[in-house]
Amino acid sequence: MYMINCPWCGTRDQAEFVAHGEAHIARPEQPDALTDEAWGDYIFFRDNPKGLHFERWVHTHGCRRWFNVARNTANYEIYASYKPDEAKPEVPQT
Amino acid sequence: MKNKYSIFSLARNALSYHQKWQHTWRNPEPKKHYDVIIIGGGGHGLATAYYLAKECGITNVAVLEKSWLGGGNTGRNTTIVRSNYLWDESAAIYEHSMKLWEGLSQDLNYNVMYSPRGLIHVAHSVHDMQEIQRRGNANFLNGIDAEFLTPEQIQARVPFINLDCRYPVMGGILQKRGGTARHDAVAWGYARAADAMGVDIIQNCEVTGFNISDGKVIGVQTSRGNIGANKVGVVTAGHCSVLAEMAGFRLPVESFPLQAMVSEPVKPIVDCVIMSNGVHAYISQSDKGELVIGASSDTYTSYTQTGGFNVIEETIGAIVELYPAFSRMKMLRQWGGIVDVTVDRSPILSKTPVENLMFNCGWGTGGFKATPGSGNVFAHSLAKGEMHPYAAPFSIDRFHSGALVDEGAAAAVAH
Amino acid sequence: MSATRTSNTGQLNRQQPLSFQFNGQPYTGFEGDTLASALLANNVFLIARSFKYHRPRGVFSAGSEEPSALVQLETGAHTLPNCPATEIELYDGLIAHSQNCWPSVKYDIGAVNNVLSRLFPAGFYYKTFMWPKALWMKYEHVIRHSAGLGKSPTVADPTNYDHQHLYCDVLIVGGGSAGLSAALAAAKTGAEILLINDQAEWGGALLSDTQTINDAPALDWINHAIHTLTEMPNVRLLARTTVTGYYHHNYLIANQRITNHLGPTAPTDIPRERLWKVRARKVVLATGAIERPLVFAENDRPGVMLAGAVRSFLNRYGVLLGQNIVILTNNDSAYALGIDALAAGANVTVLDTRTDISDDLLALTTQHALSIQLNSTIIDVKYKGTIQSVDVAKLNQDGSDIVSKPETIPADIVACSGGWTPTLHLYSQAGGKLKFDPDTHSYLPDEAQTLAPDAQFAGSCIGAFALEDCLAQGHATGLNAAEQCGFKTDGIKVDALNTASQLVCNELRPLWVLPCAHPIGNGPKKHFHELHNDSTIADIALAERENFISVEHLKRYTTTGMGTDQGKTSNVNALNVMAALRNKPVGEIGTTTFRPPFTPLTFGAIVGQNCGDLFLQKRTSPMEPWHQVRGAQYEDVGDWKRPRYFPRSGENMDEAVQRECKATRDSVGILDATTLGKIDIQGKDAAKLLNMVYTNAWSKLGVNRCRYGIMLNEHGMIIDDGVTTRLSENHFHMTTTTGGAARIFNWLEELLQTEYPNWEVYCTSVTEQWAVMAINGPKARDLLAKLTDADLSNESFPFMAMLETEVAGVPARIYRISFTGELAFEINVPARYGLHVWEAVMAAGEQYNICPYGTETMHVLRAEKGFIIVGQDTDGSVTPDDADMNWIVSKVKKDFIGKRSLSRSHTAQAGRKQLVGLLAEDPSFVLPEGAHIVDGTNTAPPMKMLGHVTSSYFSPNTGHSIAMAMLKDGHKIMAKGQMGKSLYVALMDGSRQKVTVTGSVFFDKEGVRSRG
Amino acid sequence: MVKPISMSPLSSVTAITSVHRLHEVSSMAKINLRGDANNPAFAKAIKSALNLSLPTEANTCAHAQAESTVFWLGPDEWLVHTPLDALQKTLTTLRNATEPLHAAITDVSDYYLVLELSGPQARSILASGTSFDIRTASFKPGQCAQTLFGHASILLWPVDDTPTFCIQVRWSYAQYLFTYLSNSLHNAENLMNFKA
Ligand SMILES: Cc1cc2nc3c(=O)[nH]c(=O)nc-3n(C[C@H](O)[C@H](O)[C@H](O)COP(=O)(O)OP(=O)(O)OC[C@H]3O[C@@H](n4cnc5c(N)ncnc54)[C@H](O)[C@@H]3O)c2cc1C
Ligand SMILES: NC(=O)c1ccc[n+]([C@@H]2O[C@H](COP(=O)([O-])OP(=O)(O)OC[C@H]3O[C@@H](n4cnc5c(N)ncnc54)[C@H](O)[C@@H]3O)[C@@H](O)[C@H]2O)c1
Ligand SMILES: Cc1cc2nc3c(=O)[nH]c(=O)nc-3n(C[C@H](O)[C@H](O)[C@H](O)COP(=O)(O)O)c2cc1C
Ligand SMILES: [Zn+2]
Repeated sequence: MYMINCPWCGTRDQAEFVAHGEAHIARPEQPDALTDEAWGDYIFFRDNPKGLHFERWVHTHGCRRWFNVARNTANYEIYASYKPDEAKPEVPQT
Repeated sequence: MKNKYSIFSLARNALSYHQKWQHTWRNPEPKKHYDVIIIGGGGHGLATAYYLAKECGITNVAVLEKSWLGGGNTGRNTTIVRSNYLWDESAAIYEHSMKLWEGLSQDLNYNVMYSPRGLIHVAHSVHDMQEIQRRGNANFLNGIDAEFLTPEQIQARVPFINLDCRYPVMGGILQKRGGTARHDAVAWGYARAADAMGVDIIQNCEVTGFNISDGKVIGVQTSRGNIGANKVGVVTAGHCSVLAEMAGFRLPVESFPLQAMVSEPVKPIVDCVIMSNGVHAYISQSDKGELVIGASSDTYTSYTQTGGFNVIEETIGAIVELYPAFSRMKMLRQWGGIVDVTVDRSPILSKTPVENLMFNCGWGTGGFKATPGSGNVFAHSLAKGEMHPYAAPFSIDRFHSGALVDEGAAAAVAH
Repeated sequence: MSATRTSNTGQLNRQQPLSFQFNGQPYTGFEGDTLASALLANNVFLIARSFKYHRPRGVFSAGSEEPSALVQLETGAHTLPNCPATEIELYDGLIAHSQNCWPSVKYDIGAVNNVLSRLFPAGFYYKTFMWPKALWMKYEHVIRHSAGLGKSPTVADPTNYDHQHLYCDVLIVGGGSAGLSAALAAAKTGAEILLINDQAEWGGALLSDTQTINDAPALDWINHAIHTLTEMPNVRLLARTTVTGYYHHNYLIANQRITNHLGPTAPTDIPRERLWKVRARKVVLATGAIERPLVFAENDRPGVMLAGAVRSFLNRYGVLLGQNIVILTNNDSAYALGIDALAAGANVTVLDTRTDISDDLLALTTQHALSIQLNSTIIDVKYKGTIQSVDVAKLNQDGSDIVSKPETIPADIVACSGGWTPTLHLYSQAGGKLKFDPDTHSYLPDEAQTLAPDAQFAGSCIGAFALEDCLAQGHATGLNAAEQCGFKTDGIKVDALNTASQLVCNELRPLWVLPCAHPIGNGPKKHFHELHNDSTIADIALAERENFISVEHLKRYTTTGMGTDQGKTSNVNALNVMAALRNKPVGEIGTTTFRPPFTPLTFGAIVGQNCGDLFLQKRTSPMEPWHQVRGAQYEDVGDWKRPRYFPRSGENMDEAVQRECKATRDSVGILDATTLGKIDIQGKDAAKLLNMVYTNAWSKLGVNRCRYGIMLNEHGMIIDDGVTTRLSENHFHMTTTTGGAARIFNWLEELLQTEYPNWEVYCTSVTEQWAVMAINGPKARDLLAKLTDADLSNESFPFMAMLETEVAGVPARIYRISFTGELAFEINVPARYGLHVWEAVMAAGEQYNICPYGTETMHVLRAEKGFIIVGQDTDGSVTPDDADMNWIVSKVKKDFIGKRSLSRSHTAQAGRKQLVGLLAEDPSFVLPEGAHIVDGTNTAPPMKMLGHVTSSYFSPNTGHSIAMAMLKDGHKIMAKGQMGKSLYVALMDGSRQKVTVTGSVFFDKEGVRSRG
Repeated sequence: MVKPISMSPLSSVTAITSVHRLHEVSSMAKINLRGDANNPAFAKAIKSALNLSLPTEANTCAHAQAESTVFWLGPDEWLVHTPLDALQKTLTTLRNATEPLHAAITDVSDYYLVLELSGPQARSILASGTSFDIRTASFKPGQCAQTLFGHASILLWPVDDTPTFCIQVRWSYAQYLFTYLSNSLHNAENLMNFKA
């Protein structure tokens, strides 16, 4: 069970949050302009790194805000959480 | 040829205090080049090698395992075996697998303890009932055994079940040929049999990269040096995305922690496998006596082989809700695996953007049962350079064309 | 063998005798005894039968590491299998039984396994039972019945459990000398301290010792420490509490046994066990050390024990276990037992495997006249119901063989010590790496590990075996932990503590497996390194021989360390043996993975209160009291309990539903529709949001007008549907399915927060704000008119419009929408008035024979109209076109969620499975839902399936059965007819029902009734 | 016509002992308020309507006149508690004040119910179901927190040092929450009297 820092509410138990996969994927402006391949990549293909991962969480049982977390999937480190409109933070190289 | 295993060889060896048994598999040094390299020494990888040697006549094969063979999900799953899947494509490959299970101990000369003691899916809602009806009917028409049970029939089989739990039991579906098999024995049996036919099983050999030339794979880089190959099959389950990244592409897969646990060993009390999607509890009892219980996965990806205690709480909560008598039982050990989950909950058996490089992954939370079938069709696919008909529907292309085999959807949508 | 109660040792309350039963025999013990000590004091040494060979087994340890003396505690609903007798605090009336034996622990039929044991080496079952194939299930049956240990309870647990979350600054695990000392120091800084100890008494190993602190008995110091800590408001002490799991981010699970020690008569109005979920800023581990056994021939006999345990029984529990105690050791610590046992009046012989001992130790033995034999080992234990004697011989130079003729020494107890293993399970569970330390011959935290768990150590768990060091380390670590939490530590006074000199595990001879008259494993004598699962040194050798050399393979092949004790006394020896066989330093072969729990954890405690009524909330609507009185039968929809039908006396579901269906279409019916998800959407981009999430267009919807919509996921598949109403230009009220409520609401937020943060829209869930009742049927308007002054005429309140008014004196919104095809009104009122208005409607409806109906009737009525239910007629693989709903997909909108996926090559293909209506040839036959459609090609499986029945009912309003189905190329067939081809629904009894494909609207095809 | 009767699932349940009280508190009207706190016009509008500055610090609440309280729920979301009879007036005032700003004002009076828990073991009773850190030092009157209790999302705030807490929960979870808390209440009391 992680302790997760909601950028708004502060640090809370993981029980209050739900994870939602890779962050920083913008929905294409013009889906119709994409090939099947490009569209399929957008909806289904994901980074699934062993190590540093930027992913989305939502504070479901708190402020209900979505935010991003930089986490290491190979251990239990959480480097940072940040708001959706913020850029990826600098994190230690692993 | 190795010692053949039987009651006679056991008795004979007993006389010499078992001093004469041979290695179950060798510890070969990697050769410079193989016809086929299989990456991943789990059940699927080992089975692939075995069938390559046995059915395709290709014995210049290496299985490269980064750690100890069978230590991935093969060594940490709840060992449930069944073939009663909904879609024709799934039913075909899982039933192919089931047929192989039925003769596997004899085929491998290794007792994998495949135990068709019956598997019951319990339905807790109108929606569950519709789901099992549809699936059971489909199984029947596909020639797969299916039997519907009333709550009373379930109670007769599982006397201590609480039919009147939070989601009252409305019925169930039984696959009599479903059951369990001994996970470790599956890995060891395939390894032994493959090794006997000349396959090199190389443990502690981690693949760290691919050698690709002109879009064709020509070998792999490993912690024990470069090894050349004509063809490479990647069967690394939870780590498939890591390997794909090495080869320069992505997969429609995410790796989640999935946990399981065992109770202390007790005398026989659960004589079949009982699965409940409604309250989310899966339980069976091993031959050693532990209750083997499967949990659900966490919502975040992880490669740590552990998961959150909250998931354990939910799982045991469901077990106690459904079997109140187990409240005084104790959890002996909990652990986790890394499951490679696709969007449609169906596997990927596929060619890739790199020529001669095929992937077999995405089995997620349910691929143990597929071990023989998956290995078998993947071996044929590698040998031929074309996907076996049972494998063809599971190509990566489906995520672009939309031809999903959506085993997850039926249960996952709104009421 | 004869154990005796001492008169002057132990911390028992001899004023309080307790009677108990073991295997039906009555015995007595004292308050302060464990079941193990009380049995031993009564000379009961044979406690259990072993797992595989059914060998007689007794008590091996005095603590939670016990591998062997497992009993079935109590009977019936209170029974608990596999309880270590060493952990059971004795209480009056206790009843326990031996396990894994029949007919009795003395005469156990299963013991034939021992005779045949040569046939059962590790992994024997993998090599046999394969022929004849058909017999495996029979063999397996036998294997299953001889395996297992205790028996599971078979009736519900009469006790209860609960949870407590706790945050603290410093958690100290272990209440021995190191833990207490750490707590005393850390507490003084003002930090919030949680000190946890798994035993009832504080003091740990000190309780079994004769040590002094500041020249007074150590017990005085313990009492003083506990007294001091209890008085401090910033300290919480939890005894009888085991930290079972150490998870990441300093999350620890601890299980407190509140009433276990009282047995079945404990009060039932408090939890039997309580699970603590602790978040600690800093964790101090002071978990002590576990004595490591020596492995010698026949070392599993009842009466062979750990030396520290024998000492513990003497000094703590007042039992001198035998008259002739033979101690076998490879280090100094076991001599303390020798001295204490001599003083208590036993004959003691120390067999030391070392060739040499220190002068100090030698002087001490002379001083106490302790008889010792150096360079010696036991090569056999003679056992006839009790230990009779041991055979002793001299070792060769490297200890691998014996060099002398055996000498027989009378013995009734054999106490062995192979040194001590620091208890680092918790640390390892949390991801801490261990490294073999050649100085202490034990595994210690690997200091080179980066990102190690945030824990610190004190005492013997980090290899400090002298009391003096434990106290000093505790103090330093406690302060350090508090300081790291930000508390000031300067000026905190150190109480100077002095301790007497002590025999600790010094100068150990690294030899744990001792030879016997024949090569180990190659003769009749067994060397058990693992008592729980009956695993022997020969098994390890076999594993090595067969190439199961990875420690993980070794574990799984021999089942070493997989028992209830998880190998606390055996793992290190097993690793050592494997290392030796492989000619590798033990540090190089690694350890197996440590996993929670530290000791087995009760399921009930894991669950706490979250079962029964509290397993999952049962959500109900404000009208629930009415439904209950009317005997509603319920359907679970998500976590809601919805009335499924309202049977009149004697009616079954079918009858009730047929009646409800008729009554509604004939006059008027009422449905509680509160559970539908409701979302209030406001902002100038509200319509834009709807345009994005629905397939149809929303910009032009008039104010107070309603529209039906379906939602797709990005894969193009239908995920939800509902009616949304425009309340004002920038204000909408959306409804979703019951099951979709939370999901859709969260999804809208997701889109707004992550994709379209600049859109000006706010969504607020209002599901429970509104109680909703849908009145349906030709008399609906007449009925409603009795309760409101509003103009309900078709002109001023047309179909698909909304009206804000009062109903039964309550402000209400009425939506004129219909899921039945009838004239219908959905009345929404604030939840608090739901019951009031419902009752008012029922009263007003009496004159129209108003009929309350549930979800089942709703399903039939909508099927008569061919309306889909998302999740029943669709399954996540159905596009709008598949569902014959192209009419609702905007052709002009540039984009909406899921749109792009509809044109993917496979999704756009012709001939997909599509929604149709089906009529059975026999109009009275209701096709089973879930049955599949086949053509006539094959008459028996395997049969090619063309689709399946999604919804199927007997429709009372059409007078025949109706069905909806997904059918391959269904729309073409619907349009062009079956063109002479017969279609069937295949049934599982092997028969088939011929069917005709039709449109999916069966009733009021023109759709006039809802608009009337 | 009969006067409308108002009901809640907690209308008829309480757990009251000599030292602890758990009961529904007389229902306040509740208004969900959304808007951009960084927009001075919005802040000003709210200030004029409610006569207070919106709490912009996370996990805090502010009191206005006439027993009204405003709870911080998120960076652009608040909850206003106001006496029932002031509901319509407050809704109208808020709507008028925020027009034409981007804001949303939604009546959620019946969406939630509020339980009050009071007595010496109140913290431990709460700790039976929530992972939120409710230690005295960190959680005082003037603060509030949205968190999870068992399976129920709640809004929790300390009222006084008895200690007393209020717990707001969705209507359909109220029965569940009440049962859970009253079980815990009885456990806590019985444990107080239990000497091992
Ligand atoms: C807790 C749990 C319960 C489950 N329960 C069931 C069940 O009841 N029934 C069922 O059918 N399925 C179940 N499954 C799923 C099932 O275990 C898996 O689908 C199946 O075992 C996968 O087998 P595999 O051989 O593909 O993968 P694995 O056994 O995981 O083998 C992959 C191997 O690849 C190796 N590897 C990874 N990277 C590299 C590299 N770079 N170089 C070399 N080697 C590498 C790994 O070390 C590993 O040994 C469960 C899974 C889990 C985790
Ligand atoms: N003679 C020797 O060689 C030798 C060897 C080892 C220890 N000792 C003696 O033992 C004592 C060591 O003191 P110490 O404080 O390090 O250890 P300890 O054994 O005295 O105390 C450890 C305590 O931690 C508890 N504990 C262990 N795991 C736990 C868990 N998961 N949850 C809750 N409680 C748990 C144990 O029950 C025990 O009470 C000293 O007196 C030392 O001299 C002597
Ligand atoms: C079907 C099955 C049964 C198991 N039974 C036991 C058992 O009886 N005792 C035990 O200690 N572990 C048991 N385990 C768990 C293993 O010890 C181990 O935790 C698991 O294989 C994962 O490996 P790891 O913990 O080394 O990562 C079992 C595992 C499986 C898959
Ligand atoms: Zn938050």
